[in-house]
Amino acid sequence: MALIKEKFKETKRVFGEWNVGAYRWKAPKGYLDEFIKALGEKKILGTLCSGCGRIYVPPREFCSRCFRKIETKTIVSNFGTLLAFLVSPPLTKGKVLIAGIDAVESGWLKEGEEIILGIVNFDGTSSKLVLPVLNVKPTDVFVGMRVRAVFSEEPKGSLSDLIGVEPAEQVKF
Amino acid sequence: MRRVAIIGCGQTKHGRRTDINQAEMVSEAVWKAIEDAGIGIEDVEAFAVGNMQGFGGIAHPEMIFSDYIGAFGKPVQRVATGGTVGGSVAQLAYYQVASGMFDVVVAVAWEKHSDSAEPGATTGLLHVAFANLSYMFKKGLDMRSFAIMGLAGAAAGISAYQAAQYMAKSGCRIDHYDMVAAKARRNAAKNKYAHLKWPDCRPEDIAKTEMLIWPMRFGHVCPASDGASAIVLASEDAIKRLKPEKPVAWILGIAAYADEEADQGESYQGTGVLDYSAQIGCILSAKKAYERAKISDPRKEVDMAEIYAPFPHQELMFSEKLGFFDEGTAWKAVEEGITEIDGDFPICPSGGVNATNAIGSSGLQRVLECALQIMKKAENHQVPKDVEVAVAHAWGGQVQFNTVTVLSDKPKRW
Amino acid sequence: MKIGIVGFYALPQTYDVEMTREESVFAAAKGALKDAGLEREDIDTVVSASSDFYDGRTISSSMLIGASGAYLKDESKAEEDGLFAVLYAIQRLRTYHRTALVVAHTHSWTFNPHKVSTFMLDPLFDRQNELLNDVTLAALQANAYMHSYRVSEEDIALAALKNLENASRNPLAFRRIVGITLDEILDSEIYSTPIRELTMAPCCDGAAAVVLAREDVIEDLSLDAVWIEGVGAATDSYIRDRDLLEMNSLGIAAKKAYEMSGINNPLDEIDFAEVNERFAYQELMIYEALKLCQKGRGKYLIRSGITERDGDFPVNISGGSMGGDSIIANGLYRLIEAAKLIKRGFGEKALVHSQWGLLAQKNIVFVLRG
Amino acid sequence: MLIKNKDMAVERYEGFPFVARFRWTAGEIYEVFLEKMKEGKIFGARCDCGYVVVPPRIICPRCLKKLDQSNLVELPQKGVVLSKTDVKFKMDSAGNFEKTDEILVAVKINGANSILFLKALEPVEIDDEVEIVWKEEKEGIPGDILGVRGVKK
Repeated sequence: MALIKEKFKETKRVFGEWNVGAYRWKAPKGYLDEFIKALGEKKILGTLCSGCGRIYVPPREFCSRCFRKIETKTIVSNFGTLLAFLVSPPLTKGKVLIAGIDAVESGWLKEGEEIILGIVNFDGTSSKLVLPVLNVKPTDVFVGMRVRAVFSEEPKGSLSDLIGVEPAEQVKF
Repeated sequence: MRRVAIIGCGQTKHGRRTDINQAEMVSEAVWKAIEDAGIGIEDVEAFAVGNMQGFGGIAHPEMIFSDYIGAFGKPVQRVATGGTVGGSVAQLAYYQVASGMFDVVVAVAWEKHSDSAEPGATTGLLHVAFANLSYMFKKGLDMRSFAIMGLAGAAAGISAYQAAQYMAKSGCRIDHYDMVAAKARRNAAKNKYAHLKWPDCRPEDIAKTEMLIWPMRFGHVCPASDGASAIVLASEDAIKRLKPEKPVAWILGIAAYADEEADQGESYQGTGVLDYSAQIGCILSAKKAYERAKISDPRKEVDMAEIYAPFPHQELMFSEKLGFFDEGTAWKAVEEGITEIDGDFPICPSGGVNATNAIGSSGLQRVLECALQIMKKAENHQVPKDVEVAVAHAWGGQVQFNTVTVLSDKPKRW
Repeated sequence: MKIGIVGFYALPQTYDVEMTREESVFAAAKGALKDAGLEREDIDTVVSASSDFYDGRTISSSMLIGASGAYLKDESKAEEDGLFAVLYAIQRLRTYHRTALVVAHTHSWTFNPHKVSTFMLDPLFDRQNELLNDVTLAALQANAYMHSYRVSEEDIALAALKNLENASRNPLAFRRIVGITLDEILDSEIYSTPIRELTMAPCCDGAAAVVLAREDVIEDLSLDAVWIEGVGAATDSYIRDRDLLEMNSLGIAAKKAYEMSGINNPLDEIDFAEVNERFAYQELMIYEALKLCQKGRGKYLIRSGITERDGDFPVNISGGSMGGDSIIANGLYRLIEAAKLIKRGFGEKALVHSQWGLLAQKNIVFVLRG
Repeated sequence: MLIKNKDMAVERYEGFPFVARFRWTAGEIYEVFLEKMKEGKIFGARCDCGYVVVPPRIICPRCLKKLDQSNLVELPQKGVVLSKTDVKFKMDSAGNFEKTDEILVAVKINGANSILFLKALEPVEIDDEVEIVWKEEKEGIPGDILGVRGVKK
């Protein structure tokens, strides 16, 4: 017996919309610009809460734990640990649709590419970032792996200047 | 603080309901609950409602169908907490009665995903991060990075990271996720209201489905269902007045602690949550709910649980945070069949959220299903063992909200 | 078991405020705690109020847990006017909790709230009519009311004038026009007859918070409190199946609040009121639904000056919604203005009202005592 | 009190272009209403308590009894203006006000209890008798009703 697909009478529909793109918002001035400028200099910027010493990356304006505003900005290590990872199957056309556009056909993702998404905690920070794990085969990736940030050689002043992480020297014993 | 019990349950058939509109769907659940409670609409003094309005594209829909559910002249209070909304609505209704403000209230929560033109729950979930994404594009996020982010999918995304982190910590294998998904499909086949039914689904059937992004298969993903769940809550003296003889499900204790958003802060700020599967909110909610319900050893004193697990790893992860299994060992219980419908500790005998997910309804449905088991009204998916204490859990927000509700067949346990 | 307001803080209402959503909510929550002389750890439960369609974010509270002080607290979020969050906080205080923080906000700059009102229409029929929104619906109700009870545009403009004059003295108000005249109001731009720019509330950015506590905590910590004597809330039918001339749910809500606080004749036993009149004509109908006067005679209450700031029953000394409508936070601005006036000894008992939904489909009424 | 320091300004940003589309399910009884509109007819539902709700629905607004297709009744094309307003501003999909000069009325169709909010195609006054004006090619959608116009006495 397979999955049972129950059908219901298809009645008429009335159409409408919600212009979500017409909304606008506000961000703390300078927070992300300084983060991106640091990426251009191959550095990672975070904010340090003077109450509990936690460092948030990307920079955060309020520490929920101390219920206070965070005043200090600090550069953190480019090295970190892989907390966990996900591996995509070899990518083919029709597999990844982004807003209706085929990500492989449009060249954003390469045919047959296996992307590893790593959950990375940079040393000394209380945050994690989800970044591609580069220059390693999926079979060689493991939880707890030491990794190092990989920056773009020609930074364009964008979030994508932090390309991902790659394996750092592992303990050999 | 007065004692409160569920005296009536009503829900619609969950599925792609292209035959009824949102007002009809919600009123069907409400009237079924009132009928099941054996009372009249005039006995109902207030309503607790909630859904994720962005999914169905209607703002405050309960205002449009206030007459469909007999709300004229009565207070209608609305809460909205993401995927947890059903659990939050049930807890609002509990507070409405326990505070002594009302004697009889109806709690209803629902979702109509098929009214959105985008597939499944994309609109609502995309819209959680839409503002952040807009900002990231403004800050030069290129399409390759955006495509990579989208690999895991809007909903599955964060849950896929969570599945990977739980696996990294507990040492379980992807086959255990297949076992939980198969159990959900099998149990759902016994539940006439459930959506995805696969009578004798085996883990191997799930293992054959396409790998979306390791460790998440297509067979692990929950459906986007249309559906509504409603329960009638009454105070102890109202129960004496209205229905002294029929079985009821007493609510012994509830709690809902919130953690910091686990993925991204506002405008792509960082957050202090290192591990999506840590779920501190669930641990605190369980501890406080058990304290209020006078339960000291959940594994011994609780008989079954309905856990909010749109994805199989979440049933394992949350059953540990709720104190039913030691940290990182829930997958062993699945192997031994402990959590089967006829096992020692049944989890999600209804098929759970993995088989049926109308996001607004799911949280309330967990409380409703526990009540059905306690009142022995779960028909084909009634668990064989005697259920005296059941725990209903709901989860949502940006992987950060948890509601825990402890129900029992007796007003108090001490 | 009585509940008291022990602290409050409201940000000045503005438009396109130079603060992020998080900064506004943080300032309101922090301010209310400071006013109460309490710290975050003294708070047992937090109930926030926001709405996904106004904030442009699904699960609009998920990224405000830190700013609202709700981190690792037993909390929830009401998705309607902040006074409904206060009602929910009271229900929580009468069950498990001893102290509660309620914080509400809306930044109208994010998206035109009048457009959000069209999302509340029945999508199968009413939403297909591009002329229908909260302003044009109010215009239809105003014309029906004026026609049935021979109320003139001037009667309505006088109600707006009273509130606009009061607003010009209120540092927290958004629209403060010093020396506003009746003619200025009667000549202001028409949105939909008879609704004009100066006879409808201007949407604005706002954030406000209150701290509530049980009477035993108030005594133990000897806190200064404004007491909540009674509360009533009710819902009306949807706009298509309603009598346009009646504010049914307000009448029912007021009756409940009066019964709970032992009030038989509101005009005599209550000293002043803060009401949410989204449209100036509604203030007249609100008087009638609150049983301050007979049906259709609201205009006489206005013309007699009884509800002026120096009258026997001042209404909206703060300027009310004519001074600014911060949507979800509107109710808390009304509550806080009333609490401030009581603490200044302006009056012993106050009535606070707010509304929600098309044509004030939902109403909530509080009775406060010093 | 926490005063925001003056230099702490904010950065404003807009949403990238995305319009969420919806296709609300009509349900069986409303589907009949739409099909009858295609034939230029207005249908309501009459409850045993006497309340006639339009458009028709499954619960009576007054006595909350269940209604179904057996309660459907065709309504006359005429009604009375309960209220009217000259609309000077409406809004586009993004919520920007745009000037207009149209008339909106609240109409009670003869024999019905519910109010319908429709456009008036010519100036009318409260208590005037009006009649429905239909589009030429009707598609079974609410837009088939162009509005109302005064009934010549």
